[in-house]
Amino acid sequence: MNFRELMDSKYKEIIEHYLNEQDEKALYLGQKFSRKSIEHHVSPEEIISLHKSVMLEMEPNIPHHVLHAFDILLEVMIGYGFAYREHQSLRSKQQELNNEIDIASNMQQTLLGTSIPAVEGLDIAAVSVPAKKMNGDYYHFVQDENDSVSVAIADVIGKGIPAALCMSMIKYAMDSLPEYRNEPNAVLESLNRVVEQNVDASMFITMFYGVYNSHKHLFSYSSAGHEPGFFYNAHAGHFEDLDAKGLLLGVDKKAKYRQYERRVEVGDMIILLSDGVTECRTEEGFIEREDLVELISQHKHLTSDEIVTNVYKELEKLQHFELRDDFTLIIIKRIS
Amino acid sequence: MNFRELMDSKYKEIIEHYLNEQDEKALYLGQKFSRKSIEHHVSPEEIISLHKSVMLEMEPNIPHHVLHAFDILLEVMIGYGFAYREHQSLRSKQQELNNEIDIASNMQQTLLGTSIPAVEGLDIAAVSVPAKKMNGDYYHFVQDENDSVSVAIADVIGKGIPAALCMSMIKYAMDSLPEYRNEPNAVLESLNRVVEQNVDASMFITMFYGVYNSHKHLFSYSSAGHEPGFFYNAHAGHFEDLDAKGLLLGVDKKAKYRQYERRVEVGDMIILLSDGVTECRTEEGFIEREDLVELISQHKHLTSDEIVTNVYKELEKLQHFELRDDFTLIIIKRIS
Amino acid sequence: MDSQSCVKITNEWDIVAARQLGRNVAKELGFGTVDQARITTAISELARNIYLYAGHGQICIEKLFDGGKKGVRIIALDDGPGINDLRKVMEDGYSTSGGLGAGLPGVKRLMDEFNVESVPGEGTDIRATKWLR
Amino acid sequence: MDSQSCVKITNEWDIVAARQLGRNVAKELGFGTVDQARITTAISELARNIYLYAGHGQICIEKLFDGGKKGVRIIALDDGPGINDLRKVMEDGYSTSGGLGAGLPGVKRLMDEFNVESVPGEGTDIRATKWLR
Ligand SMILES: [Mn+2]
Ligand SMILES: [Mn+2]
Ligand SMILES: [Mn+2]
Ligand SMILES: [Mn+2]
Repeated sequence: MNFRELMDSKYKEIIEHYLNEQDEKALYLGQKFSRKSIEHHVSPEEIISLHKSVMLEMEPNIPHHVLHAFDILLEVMIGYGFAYREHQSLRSKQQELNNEIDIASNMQQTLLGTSIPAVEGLDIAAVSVPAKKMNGDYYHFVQDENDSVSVAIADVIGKGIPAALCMSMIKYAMDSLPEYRNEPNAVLESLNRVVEQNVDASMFITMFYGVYNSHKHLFSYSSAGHEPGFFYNAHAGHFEDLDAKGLLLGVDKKAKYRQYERRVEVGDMIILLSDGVTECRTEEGFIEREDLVELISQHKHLTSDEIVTNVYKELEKLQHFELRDDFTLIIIKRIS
Repeated sequence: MNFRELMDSKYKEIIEHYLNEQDEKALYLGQKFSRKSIEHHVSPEEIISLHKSVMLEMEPNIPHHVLHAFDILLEVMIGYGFAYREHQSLRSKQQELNNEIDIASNMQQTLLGTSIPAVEGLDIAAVSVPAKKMNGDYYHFVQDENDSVSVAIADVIGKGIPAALCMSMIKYAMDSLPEYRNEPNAVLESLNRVVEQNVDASMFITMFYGVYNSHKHLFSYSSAGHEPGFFYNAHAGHFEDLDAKGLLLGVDKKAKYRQYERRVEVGDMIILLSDGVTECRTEEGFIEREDLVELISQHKHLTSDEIVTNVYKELEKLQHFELRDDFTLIIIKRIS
Repeated sequence: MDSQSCVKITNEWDIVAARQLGRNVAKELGFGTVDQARITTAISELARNIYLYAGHGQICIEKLFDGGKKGVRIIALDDGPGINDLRKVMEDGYSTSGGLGAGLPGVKRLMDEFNVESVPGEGTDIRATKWLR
Repeated sequence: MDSQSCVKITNEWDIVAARQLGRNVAKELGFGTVDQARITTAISELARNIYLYAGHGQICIEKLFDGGKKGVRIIALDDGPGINDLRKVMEDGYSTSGGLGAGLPGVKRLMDEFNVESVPGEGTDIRATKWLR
């Protein structure tokens, strides 16, 4: 026999048990009954009707005022039943949408996938975690035949599905400009034109593009309004901002970008990030860039992979596992 | 004073009114109360508690069995309160997601946007409506300097966000192969390679690609497993299938496509569509291709724009405004 | 043999009259109290929509006898502004208020059959049926 | 001065004991019947999680006195398998059962403060507080 047929007698039993013993066990059985009735899509107005009929059965002399008043309670509960049915429908819709987004985010990972270059003398690692399921941050490595490593990190202003859609565009645009991959300013200028032309005027993208020449150990880079990275100077033992000026992509199709250079010694680190790392909000307010430097510094003796993982885990916990923005952190460490 | 402070006395009033008159008006007031209490996020267990206290006040001699039994009702209703609170949270999440999808679908429209070519002697129209918010169908026109019109119509197997993401890729891929735009088979072969390489193995795309030479009035076309279009032969006064054989995009990277040709006379029509048009399910089962031909035929004296609009409206209504698949219909009519 | 009676909706208290009519018919046909309340709520929602958005219209209640089956049909008619985007209106969570105002999808879920036709500028015709089980 | 008592959870009836303990404390602190029932439900959910997923653990109930404020804190401890993806577990609609089983997000909404720490393979520590208003 199914629950719906049994529920009347079951409910009556629980009530009788409770009236005899007035103990916690009966209330617990009430909670279990509730779980079951929800599982079987019994709506709250049915519960009221059930309660009324059990009362009438157990107490035939129930004052008729008390009995009739249940009609009003039932009427009020119908409204809750409305909400309750909508809840069930929203829940299945939500699950459908979640499935879709899961598939899309897998696709995105396939489309945007990049592998960490293995270059003699460099220890490279990256972590990129979306705040929602789709990532509006993007990073990409390309290793050329001369062991130059180019690295791009970008952030769409905005999150979720629209940002992800926008990022796919950047990826295709990048795929189709291999000629001047080694000139950061030219890359940004070209991408800027694509974004300006193709993307909704309300969408902007920040991007940092750098090329590491692993023979000369020279890092050249340009930035389109992107969160500045850090440079760890091992000899001096301190962190510096990796400042670079430049307009966001998509604002002005004629934007020009300046190119910067930096020599990298053994033990030095290049740290690239998205603003989701620095704008991590905790109960005590935002994380400051200094706090982040402090956090990285605590782990700087570890491998790049361990550093990015540890920093991510600690910041995730500080935010109670609710990222407010996509989070991307890249470390390039010269080890020999 | 706010609702929460007033609700006790308000509820008591409604109950008293009902007990005196037992009329429908009191029940209606109960419903209005319910609406208000939901608006103010009063949860169902609070309603039970309120009811119990009003009963006790109005009927101090209420049998204690009846009074205590409310404890069980309250316990059961807590479970419904759980669902009710989740409902409120899901609702706002759903709204957020809907907003995101709205933005993304606008972006998609900007990205995939195409304009109908204005060519002497041709009357061209298209309608494309997504089943959900994001369109997994795609169509595109390009008019070249010699007044050749190329037309693409494609359908991702799948709907919603992942399909839309996939379609954006097709669009970028098409943008980067302008050289052989006039050779349908070469276009499909090239796109097939891109899809095979970039897209998840579980995603397939059907595509029809045609080029209308408006000097010779010759229509050449190839198909990658796409729903066959129709050709209306004005002289013979009948519709024929625009058959073309070819493998779906993304299955086999070496797939070859055959190219077909067709002369177009004044009054003839080329009708291209996605399977969302023919697989439109009504209460009496699926629409057959003959039914569709019949429907188009009824309107064939109208402009292309009127035909596609009327056909869409009638099929939409037949399906009670719930499209089960993305719907795309294109008509190219030679008018002189 | 089906019979039908109607209530004109022009002010809020006509909603009560429509509810009363519907409840009487439902009771007469043998619907239980919970279903009576659900049918009445559906009528209330439809009448309220007329009162709020169309200004005036009518609610008709029809008794249905189909072979051995008995049922009640609510017909809500108005010549108000009509509904522009039916697909959107039938979406869950579209209406902004949380509960009863959830509107047509909610009414649809309370009943067994539901049909809406609407012509912008001409009016709306909604029919909802519940069968006695 | 805060005081704390605990109940070991190893079988289903221990859930009842934990509920009873929590209800007594809530009543003693002056919580109304609705809040008593909510606190008890939260305890029930947490105890049930321990019973179902960790096998055994304990529920402690703490009375809180913070300046003029009074409150109750539920502490659920186990050394079970832990929770792998906390972000996912805290998502609405993640749990498959419809209602009470809705799990941690539901408990969080019933209480004023909520914190969960979990180490996969080592166990879970959940703390939830409700203040008397
Ligand atoms: Mn972003
Ligand atoms: Mn960001
Ligand atoms: Mn499709
Ligand atoms: Mn299709």
